[in-house]
Amino acid sequence: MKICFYPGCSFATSAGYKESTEAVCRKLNIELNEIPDWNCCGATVMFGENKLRATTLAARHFALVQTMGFEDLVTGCNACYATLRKAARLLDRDRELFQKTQEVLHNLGLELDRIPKVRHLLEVLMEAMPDSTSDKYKTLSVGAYYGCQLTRPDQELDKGWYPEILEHFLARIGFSVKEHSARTQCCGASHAVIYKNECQGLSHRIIREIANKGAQVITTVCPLCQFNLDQAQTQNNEPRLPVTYFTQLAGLALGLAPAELGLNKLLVSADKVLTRP
Amino acid sequence: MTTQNKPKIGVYICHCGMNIAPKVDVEEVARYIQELDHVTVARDYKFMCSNPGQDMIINDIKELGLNRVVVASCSPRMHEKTFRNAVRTAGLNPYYFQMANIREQVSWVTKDSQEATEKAKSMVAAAVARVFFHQPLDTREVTVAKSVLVIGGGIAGMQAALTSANAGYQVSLVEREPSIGGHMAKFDKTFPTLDCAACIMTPKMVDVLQHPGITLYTWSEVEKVEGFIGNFEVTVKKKPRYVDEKKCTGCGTCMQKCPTKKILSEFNEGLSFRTAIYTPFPQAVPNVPVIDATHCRVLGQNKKCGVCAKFCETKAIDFDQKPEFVTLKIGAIITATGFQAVNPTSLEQYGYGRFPEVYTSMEFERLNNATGPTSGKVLMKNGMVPKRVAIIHCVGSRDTRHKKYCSRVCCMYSMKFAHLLREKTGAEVWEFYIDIRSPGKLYEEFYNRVQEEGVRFIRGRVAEITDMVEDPGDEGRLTVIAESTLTRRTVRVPVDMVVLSVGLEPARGSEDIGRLLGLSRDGDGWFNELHAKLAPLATPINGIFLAGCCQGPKDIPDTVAQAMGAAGEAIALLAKGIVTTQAEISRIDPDLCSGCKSCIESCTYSAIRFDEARKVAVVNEALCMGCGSCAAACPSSAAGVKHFTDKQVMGEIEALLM
Amino acid sequence: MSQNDTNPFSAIAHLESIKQCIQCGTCSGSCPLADLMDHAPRELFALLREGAFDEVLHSNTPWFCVSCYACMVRCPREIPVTDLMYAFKEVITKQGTAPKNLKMPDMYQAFSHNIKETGKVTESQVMARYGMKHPLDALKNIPLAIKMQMRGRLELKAQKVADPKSITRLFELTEIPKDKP
Amino acid sequence: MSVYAMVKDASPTVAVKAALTKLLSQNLVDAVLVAAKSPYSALPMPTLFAEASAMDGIDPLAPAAPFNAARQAATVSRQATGKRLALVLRPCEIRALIELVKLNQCTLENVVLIGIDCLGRMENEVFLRHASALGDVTSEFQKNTSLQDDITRTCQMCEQFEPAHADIAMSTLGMAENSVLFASGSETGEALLKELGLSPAENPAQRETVTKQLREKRAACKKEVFAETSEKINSIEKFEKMIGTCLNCYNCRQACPVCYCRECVFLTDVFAARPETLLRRAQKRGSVKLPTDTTMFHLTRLSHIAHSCVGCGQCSSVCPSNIPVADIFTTVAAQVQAAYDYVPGRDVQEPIPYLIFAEKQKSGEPK
Repeated sequence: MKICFYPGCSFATSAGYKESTEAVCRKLNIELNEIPDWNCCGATVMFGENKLRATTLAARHFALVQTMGFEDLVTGCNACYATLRKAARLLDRDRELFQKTQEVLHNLGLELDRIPKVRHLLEVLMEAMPDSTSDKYKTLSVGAYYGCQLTRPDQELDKGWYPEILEHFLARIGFSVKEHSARTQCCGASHAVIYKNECQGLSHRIIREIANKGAQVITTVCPLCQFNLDQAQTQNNEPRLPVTYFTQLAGLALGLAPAELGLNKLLVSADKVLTRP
Repeated sequence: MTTQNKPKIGVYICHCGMNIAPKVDVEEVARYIQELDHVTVARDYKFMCSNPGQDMIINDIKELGLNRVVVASCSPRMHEKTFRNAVRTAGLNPYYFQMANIREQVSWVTKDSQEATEKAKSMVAAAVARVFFHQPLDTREVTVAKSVLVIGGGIAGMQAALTSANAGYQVSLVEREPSIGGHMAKFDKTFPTLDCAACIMTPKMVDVLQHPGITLYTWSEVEKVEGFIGNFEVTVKKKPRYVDEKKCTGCGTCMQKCPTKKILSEFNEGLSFRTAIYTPFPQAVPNVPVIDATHCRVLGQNKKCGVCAKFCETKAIDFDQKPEFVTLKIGAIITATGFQAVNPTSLEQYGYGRFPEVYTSMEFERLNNATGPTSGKVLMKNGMVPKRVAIIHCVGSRDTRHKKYCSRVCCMYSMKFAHLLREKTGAEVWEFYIDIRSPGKLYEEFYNRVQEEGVRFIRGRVAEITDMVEDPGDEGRLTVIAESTLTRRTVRVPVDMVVLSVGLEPARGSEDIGRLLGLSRDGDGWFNELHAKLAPLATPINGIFLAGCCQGPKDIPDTVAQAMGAAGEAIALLAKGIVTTQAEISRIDPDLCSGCKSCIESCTYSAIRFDEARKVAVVNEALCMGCGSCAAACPSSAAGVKHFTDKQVMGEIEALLM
Repeated sequence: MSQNDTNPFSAIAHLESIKQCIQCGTCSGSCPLADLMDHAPRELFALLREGAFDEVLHSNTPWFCVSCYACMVRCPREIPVTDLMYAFKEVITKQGTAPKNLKMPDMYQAFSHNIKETGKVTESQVMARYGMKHPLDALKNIPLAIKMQMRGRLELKAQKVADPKSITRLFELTEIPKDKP
Repeated sequence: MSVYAMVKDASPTVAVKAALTKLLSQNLVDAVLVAAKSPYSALPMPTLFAEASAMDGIDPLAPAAPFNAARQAATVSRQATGKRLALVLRPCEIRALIELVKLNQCTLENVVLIGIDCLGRMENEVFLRHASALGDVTSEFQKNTSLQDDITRTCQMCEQFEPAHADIAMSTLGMAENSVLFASGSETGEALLKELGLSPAENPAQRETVTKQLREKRAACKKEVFAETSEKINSIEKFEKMIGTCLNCYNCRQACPVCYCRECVFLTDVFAARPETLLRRAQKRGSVKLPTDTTMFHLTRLSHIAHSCVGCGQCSSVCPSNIPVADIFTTVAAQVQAAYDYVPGRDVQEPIPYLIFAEKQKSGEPK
């Protein structure tokens, strides 16, 4: 399988997302074609500054995807996913905006004719991952954390409030899944960086809920979610749950070594829970 | 009166008090019309519909020898009948009359006075052009079958049946469930008077059963409806009960002995179990069980069992029963198919189906009912009495993602729940509402009473119900999160139990019933009444009436009043004994007919048949409703509707385009 | 919306949807940071309906929107609350009426500036620029930054697109002229 | 699955004639309706043959068709007679015939439909001009591509040149010269092919390439015509200009195979204005163009047959005022038919859209 991949700004420096994604894709023969010369999608900032600019920053990639000959665009970051989809939706519905965007891109030497489908890496791996054949991780209980922007506002990939796709994924690849109610609760997102005190509670709520329901590990699908939940545990003594990426668990299920998957980069170490069984 | 006569048209322009005259220069219109060909006289008058107005027409017909009349006034819906009668009184065929609507279509909707006058002129001229082509039409009188069909055996259907039967007419009541009683049979108390539902309901159920004028068809469905007002032919399908109603004594031994016991009880909203042979509740009418064919070991699983048959002393069990079809001659039909509660599962944030202590209002009714799963004690699934309960209003109602309308009863029943909870458990009760809607006799007083009782009313639609707890002491409880909009604070209330006050939607299957009867439904699926204000119980199909929630959400007092009203409409029709068939019906010219059968396909009343010998389509005049579908479908104008002939319509259009 | 020409928000797409608001509070009840806002989201709609545009222009509410979209998927009138918050921020930014002591506009500004200069976002650089205005906040983050660096998670060098000028050009081409006061 | 047979080393006309002769002489059918030259004209006319010996002049592959023969076919199959008929028709004629079956105007009971690949037809005068120069236009036309450019404008935009729904389809497209492929389209067709004793064959691979190319070419032309026509009729004023030279001769109606009314409403006095009305209108507006119902006539016909229009182009061919009637009809028909996802002549069982009530129509959603 070949996919057109948009990493986003946080991918490379995140706690092993890049390493594990690349390792898993190698193992599964998925060719990751990174968009050459990608830029920042604008995240949650740019739409509050200037709609046309926000749309164009995102649409620049749509033009690039087009020259690469792909129909879909895959990203592993919820914020990128939501932002690119938002731009795609606006372009699809607003003819005037579409024309203006085309114009700006044209001035930059790019042509935009069609809008690709924006997909999340989770969807891709959901299709590509084989079912588990080993019971090695059967006793490792995982809590799936989706964050806000994977299922909202579209509610297309799954239900908006209690999605199940990640639970299905984890169960299929051989982990014990703990259901909980914090799946799509807000972690504070970018506000957590500067409103630390005010947002700390949001992350703690999530961690506490997942721990309460008996999980030993949290898994996420987004660099910012991972960062917020991971760093929130560096300052207090509450249950300390390693916050992994779903690609890291997928790598383990495929028999890859933890180091290969960048698991050493977590702030809350996963060594204990992973070596115990 | 002869049609050969040269047309002599009288035109009457109404001031309609202050409705038309201030905007339209009626005298100018009369002057203009007077000059048109074939117009003998054109007059204006303050109120044409008044006695002197009508007399003016009658006198002119007699004295001036008019043979066509046009009145320009309000809508034909309002007064066409009035003026046709006047024309008839003067000895003219009433169809030599045409009305121009210069009120709704001109004076009320046109700003500029001059423009309105011009518009009125062309509309009246068009009516004159049309009436030129009018032809005399005849109506026929048909006798009416003295019987009523009531569809649905809830409180609406039962009341409609009783009222009709008390008037001396034969009533057939069809209910698809094993017992009559409907939703009301599930309730414990009723607002605002807190009458015990069973106490006021069960006597009515028995009355229905024992009334010599009522034939009860439970566990039955309407299969086919043919015919027309006064002369419907209805086929009722009696589903196999597998129990002989005549032999069964209702002793209940079969139900005690049935080994298949773990089927979720529909009547108790899945909060308890029933057996495969069952009556939905102990007071069921008729008190004859049915066998649930999917769960029965003999019928559903092809296993040896037959325990019920073994123990039945009167040998009433009959596993070989087949559906039976009964054909009824019916004069009037009352539709009372009711509602169902909205399923709140898709409102994910309320956790219904995820959290065991989140109940729907129908579940709570049963939980609270003396005949319910807990014998009327409000208990949680762990057997404990709740200490704090939240009641959430507008679940699925007033929500464009679900039902955009207000379901009308939820505020009141929510407050009834609050009262009962306070009374029975002493629990702290929190009501989360958007607006309290209590417009009914003694309703606002009931609201005040519940406030007095210490119920906490929070104005705010609940955002979320979660089992995530802030305080370890609340472990095992649910937290209700909402903005208290009056204080602008986000409140997080830990509770033991949540009741979702779900809205109402049309009953499952009402679309099918609608199709059988030819009734139209509004965007939300409720049956359309003929007129929202002036004919709320009638439907566009003559002889079919509406009662209760099938027309829209309503509470018990309104439902009962409407049921009596619908019965009154039916009785009026039956008492008169005859109906006049419509004159404006279709006719098909055999000389023009190509025999393509397009009209037959397009006729929703099955009123056209094909004459194989002549290879042409033929209209059954008794069945035709004059809708004009055939005329639209026919390319060669062989099919047309009397009084809406091509010449008449074209004449009108020609004049308008002038 | 009101036909009043002085409504600085009148050009916003779907603004007319707020006419449908029934002030039920679902949005504020769903909002994770509602407690930090001076007005509940629904109050902004009520204020706009009253014509109290100044209140909205100076409100901190849009700046605390975290884009979790909880309000938007629950609103019983299907008002696109989150999208409106973005649009409010755009108007407020253009009008320059964001509350002076608020940290979020500075953060956004630092973020946006980083994109404009390099085409990409490098967290350390955004924090550095933001820290010029809010040095305390930046200092507080140093222990965490050290931890991150130890795990190879802190990039100090700027990530860049091949031709950063093209992104700067994109910014220029999409610049909206400031409204005259 | 279709059964295939191939006849080689005979001109298509000869091969078809041999097959039809066999059908008649072996009493496999009682009569054959097929286009044939008459002693008086080179133009082939629909002709009903009961004797094989009379079939000398048949010319079903001629690029000419003064009629859409569906009308004639419907005349002979109006009622089942107990006799078995073979109808040799062009694809557009078969489609029209199927519409007429749906409209109860004829029956396919005891009818064998024989379809032929159609490369298009010429206007009559063009055909006659070529005939006087070349003699045998048919065989020249089959191989000469420049002659093939002389077909009517409507034929140039026809993508349905292969016979669907025929019991037996005879194909020349993509075949070697002097080869004809016979394919069965039904059990009846299969049985008849067996009786004819032709040598079995495979469906040649190159056929698909050739038909695909042709279809693309036709589609491009169609797109052009639709675009041009849509622009010309997108307002009532423009539409009236388009039909400005109409003489109310009703030729188009007469030539239309799916206009099936026994008596046309325009022959009745429904639309005939009263003299006083005309005078009053003239007084009011200064003048009235007569007759007044020209626009009404075309709009009525559009509304009556847009769903069933098979795009045969006969209406344009017969117009004495050279109004591109078929352009208008095919352009409008394409939109109507797309709205209802309806293809006239696709399936006898498929009801005509205005007689059914689809859920989607109710809510007014586009499909």
